[in-house]
Amino acid sequence: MVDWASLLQSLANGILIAGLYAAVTLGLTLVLGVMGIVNFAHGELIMLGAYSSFWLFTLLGIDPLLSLALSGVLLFFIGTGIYRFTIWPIMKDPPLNQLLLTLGLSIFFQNLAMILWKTDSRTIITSYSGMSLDLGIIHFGLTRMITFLISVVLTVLLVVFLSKTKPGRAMQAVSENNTASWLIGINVEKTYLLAFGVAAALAGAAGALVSTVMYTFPMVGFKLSLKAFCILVIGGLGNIPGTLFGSLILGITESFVGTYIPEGSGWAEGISFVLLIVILIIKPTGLAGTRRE
Amino acid sequence: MNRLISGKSFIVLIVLAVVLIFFYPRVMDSYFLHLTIAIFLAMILASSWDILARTGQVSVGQAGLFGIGAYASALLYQWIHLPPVLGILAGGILAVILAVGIGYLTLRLRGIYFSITTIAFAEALAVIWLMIPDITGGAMGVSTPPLFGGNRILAYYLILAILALVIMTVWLIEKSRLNFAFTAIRQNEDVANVMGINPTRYKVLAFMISAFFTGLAGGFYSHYNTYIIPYEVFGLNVSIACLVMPIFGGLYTILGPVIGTILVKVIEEFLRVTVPYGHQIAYGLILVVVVLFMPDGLIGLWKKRIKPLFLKKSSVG
Amino acid sequence: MLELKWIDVYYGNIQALWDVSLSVKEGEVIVIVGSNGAGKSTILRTISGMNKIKKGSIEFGGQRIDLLRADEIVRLGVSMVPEGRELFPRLSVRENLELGAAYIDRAYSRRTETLQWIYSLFPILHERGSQLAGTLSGGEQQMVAIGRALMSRPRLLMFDEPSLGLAPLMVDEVFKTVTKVSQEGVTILLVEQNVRQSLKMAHRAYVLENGRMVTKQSIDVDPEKCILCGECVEICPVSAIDMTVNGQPENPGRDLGRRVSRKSQ
Amino acid sequence: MNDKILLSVNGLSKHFGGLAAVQNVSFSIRQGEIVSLIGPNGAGKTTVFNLLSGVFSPSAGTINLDGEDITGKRPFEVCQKGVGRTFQIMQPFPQMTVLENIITSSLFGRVPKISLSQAEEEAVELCKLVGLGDKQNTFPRNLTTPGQKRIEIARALAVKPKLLLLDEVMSGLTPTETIEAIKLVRSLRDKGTTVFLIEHVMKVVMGISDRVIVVHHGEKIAEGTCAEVANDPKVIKAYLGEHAEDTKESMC
Repeated sequence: MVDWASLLQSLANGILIAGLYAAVTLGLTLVLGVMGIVNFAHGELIMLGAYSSFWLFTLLGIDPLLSLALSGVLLFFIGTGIYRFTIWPIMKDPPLNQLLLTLGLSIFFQNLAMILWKTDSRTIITSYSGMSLDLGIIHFGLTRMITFLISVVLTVLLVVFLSKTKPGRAMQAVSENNTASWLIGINVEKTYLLAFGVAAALAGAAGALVSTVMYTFPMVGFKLSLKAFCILVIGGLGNIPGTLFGSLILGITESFVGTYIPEGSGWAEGISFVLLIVILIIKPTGLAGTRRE
Repeated sequence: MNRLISGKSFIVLIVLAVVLIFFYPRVMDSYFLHLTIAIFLAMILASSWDILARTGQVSVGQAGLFGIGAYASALLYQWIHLPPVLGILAGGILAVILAVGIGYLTLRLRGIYFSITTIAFAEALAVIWLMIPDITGGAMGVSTPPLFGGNRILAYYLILAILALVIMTVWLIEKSRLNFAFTAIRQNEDVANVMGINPTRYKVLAFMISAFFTGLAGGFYSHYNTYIIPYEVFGLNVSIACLVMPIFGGLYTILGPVIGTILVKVIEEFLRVTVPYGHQIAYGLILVVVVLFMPDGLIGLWKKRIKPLFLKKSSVG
Repeated sequence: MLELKWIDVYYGNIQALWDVSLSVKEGEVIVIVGSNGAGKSTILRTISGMNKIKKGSIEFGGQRIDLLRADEIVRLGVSMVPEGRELFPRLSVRENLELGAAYIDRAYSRRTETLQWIYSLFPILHERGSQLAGTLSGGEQQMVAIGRALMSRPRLLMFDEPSLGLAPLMVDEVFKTVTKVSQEGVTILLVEQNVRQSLKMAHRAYVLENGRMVTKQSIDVDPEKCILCGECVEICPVSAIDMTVNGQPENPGRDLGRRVSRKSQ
Repeated sequence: MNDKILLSVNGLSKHFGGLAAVQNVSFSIRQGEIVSLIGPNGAGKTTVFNLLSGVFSPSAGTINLDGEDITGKRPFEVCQKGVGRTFQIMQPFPQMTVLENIITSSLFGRVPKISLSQAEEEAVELCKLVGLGDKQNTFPRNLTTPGQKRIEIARALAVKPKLLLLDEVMSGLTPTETIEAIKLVRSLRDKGTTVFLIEHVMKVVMGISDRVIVVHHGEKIAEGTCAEVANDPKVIKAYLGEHAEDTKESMC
């Protein structure tokens, strides 16, 4: 016998968390799509976003859902700085150098966060933290619902930016064909800078969302970036619809595992790895095929 | 790819061996002996990571193999009281078996996807270990009997022997046809393939060798430390340490990983006493600096910048 | 209009061009011929800013351009139709064309007018306007590539092997287009292996071999007869001709130079 | 030359996405022949080589080498069966010396059981054969284009191939070097290696090939001796478009 209420509930939970995952992954997708780099430090940018939101709330009392924009702006500048001083010099290097560099940045920021803020897990408790919405048989935490909606808004904004604005179109052009982009008068290097900045800003905003629904601690970005890699691989690397699809698959699977398997919430943490490994094994060529040179 | 070992370096080797075997453990106090053992352990990890790197594959999940080695010997002792030395060996063998499986599945992938899969692999093992505490001991970890009843000097000899074995293996690889296969695959896999080299086979072989020594190191660690927890042995820190040390020292050389390890460990030891958290920040910085400014590591820096200075001086004077 | 003086170009550590000089005057059609791997494409890539020079200088309209970025050079009015076309395969034909003008201010303001002009040159592109560029045939893709370059309203248009991989009829079509574009007042620099046909429309030609100019000056072109050997089907590198004609000359370049000067007397 | 068929290719096709790069190509090569594959730029010649050496697996058709079906075999297997090839864009291993580049090939080629010292001896011999005797210990980046082509040829020879695939090894050579290269190819054939080459330099093609195969748009349009092919109207059209008449006799 199927318990429809619990099925629907866990489906809904999965979709809500998928929204957050999508927000977490979008920046990674953008950087991979436009620059061809898998940014291992993306998680740490999210972590910095989460901390900035936490401190803005704790010290100045700014609501995380408002400080989202501030975190985004802050991370935009951090991101462009990182690009200009570390990634720009090695853009033409082989991919393994880029991997090692971003991995180095990731380790650096993780440990910097530990030095600055210790390894404590921190939470934000707002006036609406405990509230929930009831829709007949299923119900949601209000915070989760809001983070989901904001994630949707972020995604829509990104899509509009990419398709309707000049710099956004330039990013699309660069991701399709780097050589041709130079030839039609796009400053590809500036586009890279902007793409990395926008991705970092998205990470900052996603970090602010993370700070409201999860613990904030130095390794939070690393844990999330592993999930993001998984989503990236499910979604076929570097495109937005794929990212949304991958987020849904991961979110819903995690939610079902959490509901239906004994001690499922623990196992759910491992689902992303299993999915990642399985998909890489099933279609290694399909993945490689989607990347340009 | 140098030829035979020269007479001069042979003498240096003999002297080094005598010092390390007879002299060193007797003069050093307990703290330094402990530190030396830790450094040797790290050297094993660094050198065995470098073996895989010679095929152009960057593993970011050596912790998975290290942890398997550690837990294999710890659990085998708990279950059947397997003597620690055999347990360590079992750890190495299990790591190899795991590497064969993972290797055949993922080494067809190129570069970055292999790296991502290895991280996922190590993290997945950590999740599994936490979730089946009945078998693994869970988050509380497992304690193991001390190696040789806690005799540090004997432990020192054991790790020295394993290290010697690793270095010798690397040396043999450098002298054999394997070196040509590994190097060819690293420099251009497609061309290597057309020249009759089966890339997957040699990559898996390199991964197996690498896994064996990493597993041995894990087994040694579990008995030497007498206590292991999943968070530590499967942790990202181990994986990162494995790759930072050889990259810092200089890749694809015998000396590179050794020198890199010594320096990284000294820096880490210094930071350990000065900052309470986050002393691995040095690892991150080293990676960034190496990639940006010294792509061939310390060895490359020595050969390109420092050695010519001396040569110039002597030729002028 | 365009002047290259003694340029050296390297790919990493490997030198690709040695002391290459050439000049293009307003309104001319200039061809660079040479065998595969002679460095023809490298010259075009270098002019358009994709490769940097180690030595020498490049001037366009009296201004040094060798230190500019590729996008700045396009804005000055130097466009290239690259080898292999390099379209945006997942965008439509129209989007590809529009992108050609989107990032160049002086072209953007005239984009509708230019688009009409291109559609009149290539009516088929009008029909295929909403089709994805990646799904077109080779010849149609080549037209999109030319059209996209024209959208930037170039003063100098460079073609990198436009006939590559096209059917003969299509090749004719492409060369006719090049002539048409030239008649519209655009100066043209062309790189080709299809010597015979490209020489037919060229005013002058340069011969490149192993990264060096075979002759210091350009050679004049007799449209009726391929001056290089008068009998070959594709480009016969000078080496091959001399080998059979003259046995083993010690310096093929000099030999060709002699023949060229004889021709022009 | 004898009548034993070394390579036979039947109905070979390769599609990339919707585009057919090679379409229904069939031909065979006898042991000891020198055969040229020609065609306009982009006709699919290199794709044919990539199919023969296992770099691509064919969408349809079979490839048979010395009585063995090698269709769809991976490149290292094809190599071990006896196919050696060069690359049009030279791809030496950049961090190995010239000699090491060639040793690598000797070690893992068709007869992979040889020892390191044997491989080294062979490589030294090959270096001399292709004229790199004095450049053994330099790195490929210090060589000129023709020098790097020599590495390519030596590496392809080092696998001791039954069938040698040469992809435009003569373009960009000086006349003296071209003559040397032609002599080299002839001497290889005399030693029993069958040679299949892609060439642009028409004089070279006509000078050394026993037979010529012409491809255009991925399809074989002609096959035969030099003279036969040169007078084939389809070939002339493929090369010259509509303005073909005046050059009909010039090919040979």
